[in-house]
Amino acid sequence: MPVRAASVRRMVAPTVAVLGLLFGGGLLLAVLQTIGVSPFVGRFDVSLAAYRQVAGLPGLWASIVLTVWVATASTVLSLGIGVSAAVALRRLAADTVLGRATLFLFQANLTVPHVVAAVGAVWLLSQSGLLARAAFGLGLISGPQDFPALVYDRAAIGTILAYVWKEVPFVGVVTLSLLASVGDRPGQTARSLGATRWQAFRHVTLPQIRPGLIACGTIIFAFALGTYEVPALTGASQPKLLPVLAYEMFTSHTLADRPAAVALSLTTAAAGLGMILAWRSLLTGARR
Amino acid sequence: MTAIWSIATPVGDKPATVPSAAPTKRRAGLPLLLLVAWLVVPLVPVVLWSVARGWFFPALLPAEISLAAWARAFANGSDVWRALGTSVGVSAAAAALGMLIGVPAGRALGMHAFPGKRWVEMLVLAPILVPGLGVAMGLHAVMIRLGLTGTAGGVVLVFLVPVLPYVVLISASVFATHDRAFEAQARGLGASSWQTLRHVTLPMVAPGLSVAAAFAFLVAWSQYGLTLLVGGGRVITMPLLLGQSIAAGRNDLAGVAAVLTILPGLAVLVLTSTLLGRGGRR
Amino acid sequence: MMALRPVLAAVALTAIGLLASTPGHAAEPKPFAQIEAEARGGSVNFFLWGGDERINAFISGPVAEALERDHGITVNRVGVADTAEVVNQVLSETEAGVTDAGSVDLVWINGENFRTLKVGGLVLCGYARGLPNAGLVDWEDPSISTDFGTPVDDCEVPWSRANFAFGTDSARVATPPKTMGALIDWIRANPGRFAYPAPPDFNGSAFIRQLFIHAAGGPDAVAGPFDQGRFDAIAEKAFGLLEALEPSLWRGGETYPTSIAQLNQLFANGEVDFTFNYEPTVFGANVENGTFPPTTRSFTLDDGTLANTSYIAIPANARNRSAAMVLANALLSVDLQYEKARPDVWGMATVLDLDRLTPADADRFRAIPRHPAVVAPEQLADVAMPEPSAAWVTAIEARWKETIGR
Amino acid sequence: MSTVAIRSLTKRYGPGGAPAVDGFSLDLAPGSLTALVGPSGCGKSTVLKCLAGLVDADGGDVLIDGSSVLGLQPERRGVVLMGQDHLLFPHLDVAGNVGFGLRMRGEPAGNIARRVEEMLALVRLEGFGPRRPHALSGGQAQRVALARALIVKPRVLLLDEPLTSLDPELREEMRGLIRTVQRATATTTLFVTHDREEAVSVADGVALMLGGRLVQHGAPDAVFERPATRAAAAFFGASNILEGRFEGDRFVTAAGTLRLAAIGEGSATAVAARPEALILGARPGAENGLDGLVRSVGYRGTHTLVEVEIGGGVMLTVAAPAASHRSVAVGDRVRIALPAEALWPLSG
Repeated sequence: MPVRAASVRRMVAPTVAVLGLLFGGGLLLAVLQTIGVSPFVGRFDVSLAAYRQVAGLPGLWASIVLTVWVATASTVLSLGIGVSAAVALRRLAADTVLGRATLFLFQANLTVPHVVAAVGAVWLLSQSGLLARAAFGLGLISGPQDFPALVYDRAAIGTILAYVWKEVPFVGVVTLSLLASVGDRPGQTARSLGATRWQAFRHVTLPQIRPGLIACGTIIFAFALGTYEVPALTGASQPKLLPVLAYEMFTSHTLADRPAAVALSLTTAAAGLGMILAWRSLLTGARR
Repeated sequence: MTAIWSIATPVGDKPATVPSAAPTKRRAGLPLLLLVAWLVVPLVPVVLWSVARGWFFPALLPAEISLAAWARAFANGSDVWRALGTSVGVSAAAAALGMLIGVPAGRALGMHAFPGKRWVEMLVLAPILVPGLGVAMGLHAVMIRLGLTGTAGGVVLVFLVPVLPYVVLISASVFATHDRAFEAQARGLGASSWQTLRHVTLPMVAPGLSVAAAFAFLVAWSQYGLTLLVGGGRVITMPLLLGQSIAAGRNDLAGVAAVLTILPGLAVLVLTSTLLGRGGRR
Repeated sequence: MMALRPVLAAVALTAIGLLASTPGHAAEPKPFAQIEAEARGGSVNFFLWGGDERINAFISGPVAEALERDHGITVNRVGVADTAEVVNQVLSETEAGVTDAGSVDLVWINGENFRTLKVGGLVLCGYARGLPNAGLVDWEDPSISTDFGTPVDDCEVPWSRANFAFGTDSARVATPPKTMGALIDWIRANPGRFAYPAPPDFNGSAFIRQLFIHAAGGPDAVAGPFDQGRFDAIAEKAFGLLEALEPSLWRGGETYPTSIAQLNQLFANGEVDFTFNYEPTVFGANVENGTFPPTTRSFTLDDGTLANTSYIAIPANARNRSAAMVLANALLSVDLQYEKARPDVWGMATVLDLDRLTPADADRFRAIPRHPAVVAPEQLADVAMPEPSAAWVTAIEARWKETIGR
Repeated sequence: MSTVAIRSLTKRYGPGGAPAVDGFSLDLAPGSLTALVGPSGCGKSTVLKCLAGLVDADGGDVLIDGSSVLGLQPERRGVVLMGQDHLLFPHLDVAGNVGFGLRMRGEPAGNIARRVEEMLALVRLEGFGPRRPHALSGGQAQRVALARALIVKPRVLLLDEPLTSLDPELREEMRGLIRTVQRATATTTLFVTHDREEAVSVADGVALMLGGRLVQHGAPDAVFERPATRAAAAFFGASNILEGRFEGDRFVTAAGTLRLAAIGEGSATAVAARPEALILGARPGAENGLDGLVRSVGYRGTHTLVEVEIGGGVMLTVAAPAASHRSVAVGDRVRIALPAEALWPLSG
């Protein structure tokens, strides 16, 4: 049954059209807006003022550093914990209550929107949150001020933890499926050739699931770089994460801030993409 | 329950069930117990707040349990009813539209080689790698002009940007493992191309596609920034209602909104895995 | 930063210039009966800050019901996190060429947001004083005729009065400070027990103005149009004071709460000992709904607490102008003003001049009960001090961001 | 060169399940190649997994050079398992695969490279080091897997059906290679297979496993020609079984009395004979001659299988010379001879 090129074109055309118009078009309009071109109003005063405005934002560098820190830490921690959890889960017998509970929670957690994770993080981790109350009950602290500042803090620990809470199950489920496709036998073969459990994982299993994990980490990194609601609910007043900064500028009452807000979003996205590409080539380059 | 989302990653064809890996090591128990606790604990205050009244530091449990917030949520014409309706409607519409548009592309990517395939793949992957806020900001002016801002229709339209990649990628992986020999067999036995689709192809790919649909629904259900930007405050979904309750400083109402934001997703999960379970355990 | 400012100013001027070139928007004078007839069966999108459940319930409840019953008009309440977003929306719609089908029909507004709309020619004028219920308002009262120093000029309809007040837990702080100076001393003496939300939070911004006026030596020093020289002199003192205060604030001033809701949570859980609000009835409501401890009490400062009037305005590009006018008129009615003033509904003080009401109506307002956590209206009125003009407000916020919030 | 002693090894999967391995005992001489043979599902692979440490035994013990290894982690046992799938690591090239075990031990790179070359030479794959596993043929991949297993100088090499997935000609060649390499390295080896010809042709000793137990262990010809039980006889193709009773060196059956070269144990009630040991068309008066009726004739290329009914419903199968299918037809009366040396008493 040969498939004609025309029928394949018909199959992909709607997706290409919709993504091309909405995503590609949106991106193009965004870029135009940042350089002073508004085709719908007929304004063509090309300038880089928006980018200059972004470059001059007070506290911009602190925001950039914090955003990169949050995205990197969230990605690394999610991958580390998620992969370990998946490996532990695979080693556990199939029918234990604990194994089934973890698997269920992994999947259930995937359905929880990020905004709930952010709210849960605040209620759990703030200095008067549930953990602080437990610590007080145990006599570990004498008041909220003794509890470490885990949310609304300058290192954005609460933001990172909210992301990690959301992404660990994602990594876990992906890793389980990757491990299942590799199977147990390569690891066992390595063990019988004298590799320890860790060596077998490090040198045999991990290299085989690595491409999947890189994809997984890429998604988390890009997501943590561009999401508004989690840092908006868990972040400190200063410094703000870039998506929060961009959103606030976009909706401020001076319309003149808009091109700069868009420029900030685009620069973040471009820088993120650059980091992802660099990171990927570094990881794939380090493979041998 | 099998890991129904495992299909989301186009790797291998085996489901991510927990195998009886040998030898069984109980040492994995403690870390996993901690993991389970870590997964559950943040949801504890969420549920407690929904029935709490006057819950101040250092009380570990609410001094008073009150169903006032719940009563308010389920009162006639409450914000919660409206937001639930909006969320369900907008997410279902985005998922349905996404499936209609994305599944054929998934089939093409999963089963055929064609010129420009790499470009199509890149276009599909791009929205996952590029945060949507900038794109939505770019679209904003056009959408205002078309009268789409502040409308559910406009929100559904921009939701296609995050939804389509998942639909296309998941259905591509479904079709990639689908053996076309079965279709050839059916055609050889006298089935028309429509009959083949109806009686052979669809039943075989249905479980995978239902996962794609569930994923699409959940991706749309979780959106926040895009809804805020394009909905302009007039399209209030459950996540936004939760954000508003937090901004109003009403933790009890926020607790109710949070619980109601989680439940439909769980329902979709259970529904999907039950459906998949019925069609033979994967 | 220095090089940026002229660029910014130029961009802002270009944008505003473009918009201002559109001719002024005066409503055609029409008999109200005709407006009512046009509006019947229509709908109106009412945009207002959505951060208070009582406000949301009041609009979606009594207001919407009255409009539906009396005029067949559907009220769509649109809650926003910050009124600046509404201004932004009107601006961007107008820029995109939407001049008579805009999505905002009516907006709760005052201060710099109103000024932005008015300077841009984006607000409908010339109808407010002609509304049937406008006769119940004293339009000559300066606290009504100017909105943060911007003349109202028949471009918005007064709706509510608000007074800034502080709140504390009487179980923790038995005798709260009586003056701004005393409050500052208390903060120094009790490090870590005070916080204020970072601007652009509305209440946080008001607290900074409260302190700015204290540093200036009183409201008179910031009265009148904006003056850069005067501003710089006061700012040095005021922000020097705020900077010196930082180590004594919550978390040593390292970060600030990002919203009044966050400050309220800190207060409720005993992380800080004070909160404040531009709507003192919030203290009563929050005790009732369990957010604040029952021993919460609000108080004013003898050397003055800020007061303002807030308005409702119709953007020039509104689609449903007639329905918006009918709604504006209804919001000014004795019934809905009384409803709004009841503490179990919202508890927002009326803008009506009680002398212009029938004695029976006036008595209804006087007889409104007060929650023990809420400071008495007379007391609020006694110490009320006017807001500086919008340009001052903007400058104070901007300076805070440059010096403290970075 | 290590000795292996498996003592009453027991393993059941799941509580209450039937044991897969049931009190299995076996001794391997140092440097020997022992074939563990049996039908699929008899528990052979489980024995290997217990030895390699991939499953935990429920009972019994495994001693290598006299000390128990059951408590040791897999990598500490010196036991390498090589399976039917070569399981070469796809992310490593051939040299990386072969050198894997040495790298895990942290041997110096130069040392590893030298040893890898030696091992590749041993399996006749000189110069294959930089190739990727997916670029190898099935036989080449198996040879790499063998090199990878032997480079770590295991105390015991376990081969689990290593040749099953290969073509018949290749299988023959690989068998020879395994034998050569095993001899060259003198590695004590346990070779699991379900193919009886493979077992007897490759091994020093053959162990037959049925239903989780060891049934017979001995030299290949001994096991092949002198099965211990009916089941063993059936497995090794000694398909002619005659029931009767012993009277000294005489065995009395319904079809007649036969003389045996061996003497049956007291309780034995049957003898077995391989089809190829029987003689079709025996002269009258030849020893142990029986008359019968030809029931079927099947041409097999190298020989012709003739089924003869000798009365009382008893059937004997004779592997006759190939040409016989032209001279014998169904319904013919024939006489067959059962040489005394070909008859072997069964004990159970």
